[in-house]
Amino acid sequence: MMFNLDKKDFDHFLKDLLETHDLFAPVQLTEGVSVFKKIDNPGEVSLSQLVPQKSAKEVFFPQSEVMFRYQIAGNQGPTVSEQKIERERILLGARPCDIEAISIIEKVFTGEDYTDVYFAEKRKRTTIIGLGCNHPLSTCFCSSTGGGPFNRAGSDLFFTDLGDAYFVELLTEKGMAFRVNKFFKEADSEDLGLMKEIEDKASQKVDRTVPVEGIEKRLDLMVESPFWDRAHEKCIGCGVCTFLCPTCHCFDITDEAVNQKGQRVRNWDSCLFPIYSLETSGHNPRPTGRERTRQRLMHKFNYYPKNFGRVACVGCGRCILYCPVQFDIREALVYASAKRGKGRKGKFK
Amino acid sequence: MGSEEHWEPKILAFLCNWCSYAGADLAGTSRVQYSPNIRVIRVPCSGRINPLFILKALQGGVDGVLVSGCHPGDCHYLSGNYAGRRKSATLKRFLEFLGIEQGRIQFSWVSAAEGVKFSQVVDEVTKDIRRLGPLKKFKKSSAFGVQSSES
Amino acid sequence: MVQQQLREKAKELLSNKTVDLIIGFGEWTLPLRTTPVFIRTPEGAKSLVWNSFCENNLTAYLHKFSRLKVGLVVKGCDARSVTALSLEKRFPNHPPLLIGIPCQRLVDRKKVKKAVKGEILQAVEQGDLLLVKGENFEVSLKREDFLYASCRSCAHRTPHQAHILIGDPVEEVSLVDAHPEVSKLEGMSPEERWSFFEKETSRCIRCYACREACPMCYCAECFVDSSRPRWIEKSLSPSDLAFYHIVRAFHQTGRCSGCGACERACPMDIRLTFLTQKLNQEVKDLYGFETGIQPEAAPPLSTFDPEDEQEFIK
Amino acid sequence: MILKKAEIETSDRLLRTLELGFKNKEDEESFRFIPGQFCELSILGKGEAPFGIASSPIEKTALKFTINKAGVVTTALHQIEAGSEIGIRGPLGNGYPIDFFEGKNLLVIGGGFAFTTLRSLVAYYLHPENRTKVKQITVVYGARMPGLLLYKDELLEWEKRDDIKLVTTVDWGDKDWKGKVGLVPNVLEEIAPSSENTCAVICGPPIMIKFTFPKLVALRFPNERIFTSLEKRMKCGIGKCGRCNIGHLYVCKDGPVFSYAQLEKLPKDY
Repeated sequence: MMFNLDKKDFDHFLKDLLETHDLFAPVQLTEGVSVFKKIDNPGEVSLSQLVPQKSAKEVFFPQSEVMFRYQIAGNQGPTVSEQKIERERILLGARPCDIEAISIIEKVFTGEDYTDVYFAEKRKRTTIIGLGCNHPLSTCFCSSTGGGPFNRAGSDLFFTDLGDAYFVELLTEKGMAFRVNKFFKEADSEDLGLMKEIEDKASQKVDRTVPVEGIEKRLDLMVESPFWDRAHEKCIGCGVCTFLCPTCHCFDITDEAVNQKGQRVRNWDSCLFPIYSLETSGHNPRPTGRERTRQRLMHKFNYYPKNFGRVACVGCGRCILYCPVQFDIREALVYASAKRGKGRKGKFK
Repeated sequence: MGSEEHWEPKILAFLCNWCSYAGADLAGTSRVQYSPNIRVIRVPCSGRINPLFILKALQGGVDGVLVSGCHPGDCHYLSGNYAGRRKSATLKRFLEFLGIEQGRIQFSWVSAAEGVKFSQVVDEVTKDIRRLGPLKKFKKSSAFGVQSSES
Repeated sequence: MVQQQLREKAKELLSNKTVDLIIGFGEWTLPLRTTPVFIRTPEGAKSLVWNSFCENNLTAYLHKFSRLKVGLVVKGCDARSVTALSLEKRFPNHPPLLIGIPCQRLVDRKKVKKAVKGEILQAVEQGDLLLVKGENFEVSLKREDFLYASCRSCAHRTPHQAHILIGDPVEEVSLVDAHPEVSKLEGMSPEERWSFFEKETSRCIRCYACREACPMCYCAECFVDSSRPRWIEKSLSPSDLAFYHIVRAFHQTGRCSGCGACERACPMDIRLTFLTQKLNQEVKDLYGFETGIQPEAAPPLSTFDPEDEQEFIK
Repeated sequence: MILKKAEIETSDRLLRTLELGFKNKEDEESFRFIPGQFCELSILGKGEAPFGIASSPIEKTALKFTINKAGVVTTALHQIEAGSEIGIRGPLGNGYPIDFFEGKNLLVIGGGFAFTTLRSLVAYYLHPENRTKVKQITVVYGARMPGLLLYKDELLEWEKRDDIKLVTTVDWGDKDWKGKVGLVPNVLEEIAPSSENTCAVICGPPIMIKFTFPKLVALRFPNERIFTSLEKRMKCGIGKCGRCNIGHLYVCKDGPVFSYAQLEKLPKDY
């Protein structure tokens, strides 16, 4: 089902949503820096930055999340309270790459044997409104990883920016709940044509040549490759790429307590931090940048594919854009391929 | 702690074992009265103060910090208080630059013989901090401290 | 010119095995940027570049390559970091060979990005101008308007400590008297200063890029990672974020060369150099010390003078 | 769970065995595990950490864990008193492949305080009900010093039995020490157990595991019949939080017990 939402009505549309839902959308913190956050009024929403620093994973898997709180009173055992999600949620303005990434994390968090209730509950209660990318960046390579700037997979509703209006598609049952909305007008063929035109143009722009296909097999042969001795050299071991990555999902669990009150919190963690795998005995199974860089890349392109049948990278380009030393994941992939005589000729800096 | 109305400043005092702690002892044995707002932690030397101690105290809920050691030249370890003095000077200036009010962190030299000076220092510091009111900046907002980053 | 000389020198040093490895800057995939390169062969030297985008402080890599004889490409600030590290006895075996280049002050890529609409695909320097191209635009900007704040307040751009100096020394002046944000903050009330600081640090995501990019952050265990004692928690409470940034900066007292690598590394665009610049200023006021200028002077917090200022002590 | 009893095991006072009882009867009845599995024990305010179950499934009275005092949680577990409450999640992990062991000889190789789950395994097979499930049991157990050997009373009992061969070794003996002196891999080489129809199970510090593998291979143990229980830094215990993976496998969920055949194909991230 297709509609047209006039941009003049956009704020009112959001305002109505806020009545009934918790709304999450990109918010600009300062010029050039935005993140996904819960918003209180429509004016906060800022869709101008194509890839906000923090991805939409934060809506389902916040960087800091209280798992439960407790209080000990007298001799009684602790009373433990968990946080409940009160209202239905909407994620607005997430790009196809981020939405794809949510399904990647979902596979881990709702596995066959154990379900992560914190993630699963939020996922279940969230309607996703995707937004197509009219102007993909030169660092975008979603089309190489199986997605695209207008990939609708995972979106319940999908918006395309037509200039003065949004072209609205209802894609799933959750999305169909919006078919009666006073701000949605029937889309005409002109809208549809324009949308197609924008989609085609954007799709042509995205880099399709990053050699992702077959990478799992190639990396199988590269576990002890000298490539890793070089690849990690310039990595300074910060957590930018992993924290900003929409598919990275490692976390740490710690207790925070003051006297009789406390909470168990989980925080994002990064495989590039030495302390991540450091054992209490002092033994570190991944002692240097070599093993840690290998872990990061192998997890995305070898380990995850082995377990779930696709690469854990959606080509959003955040790790390229924000890396302090320009570690370029695309070039790492090119290098890994070129050595076996396929793809672009690679050299790795 | 108590409510805002009945607020009493809570001050953490790091006292060097050899001079200021003995000075505080003397104040006590001489029955010199001073404000009951300080909680004392005895340290080997004022040079032992790690800036983290002061920050942790402020974050954890005190309204002010006093660091007191031996007079210049009297350090049990010869130069601990000199080294500490540089750390103190830079930290104090830095925190004030960031907006922690002047007077929240104070320093004094109190010898083992200066029980009266100790009581005066404590009274002055308490008065200053009472005037500044409860520390709101930097303090963890509740025992829980953390909010979920999503909201 | 400088770039050509640099390549030749690097080639020579690698050919005659004076060094095992040269760490310098190279072109890579993004405009307005360079990337650290690690060169081991004389042929590799031709990938070295020198321009206003050589923003990393490569000194940070010396900890990683302590077993090799390293030739390091340094700007004035980077060389001063090396001096500061030498004072802390970080190079007992192989002190690095410094290939110094007097710095023309660097271009702030974030500032350039904000000045144009649309994605920048190409940027080249031409004299005092910066030619910036995107899909639908092409503009030339005045280089001087887009310099890093830390570079504008830098007076020591020539790496005098370098073993090899490429290019001519430049004059020892800064463009502004003090770091612009330090001056701005000094005019504010304590409340305004704290809220500025807290607003900046509230964006922190604790990726520790600022720490890792800094050559002076080499502690085996950073205080944030210590579990006993646990100084701060690992989550994003505003108080803990402020705590981290106070301590990270304060630990640089008398050690920071003012290179600005911390601020550039930050993905969340947090203003960080005003903190360390303020500390540098204090150390200069109080103890007449500037990092990396006097190669023999002890770091100010590792020494004392009985006559040090103590008016603040009761 | 409730701490029923706690005992210090070793002369350095760093190992303490906790005996835990369930608070609810239903939990006690539904808690089923096999040797080699582990649980996450938690103390509110301190955190959670994984520990191998040291008791065996046939000991119905209590769950046992032997805790090495090293970090925040373990220190807290050393300090708590009988009657205190402890949080528990488990059993987690795959445990030892007891079906695969059926009808074979068992060579158990342990080092230091990692002996806990091996103790669970041996105690399981020494129980009259299960003794016929495997044939010969040989145990090689090493520690740095005699005082650091765990479960000394039980070791004495095992020595008396004739259906189990026990070899103990220490790095530094004392005047009363009657066992062997030397590192576990070397002792293993010396006693050269037969690999015929035998499964080897190793648990110990990473360095010991690393040096024991080649010795077993030299003794003609096929890789498929060498098993080890690995330890890694863990948080969630259920394959979500990352960090404990070795290649595409998670030590918490797909392990902690792996065959050498499996490990050989994976990066040496352990």
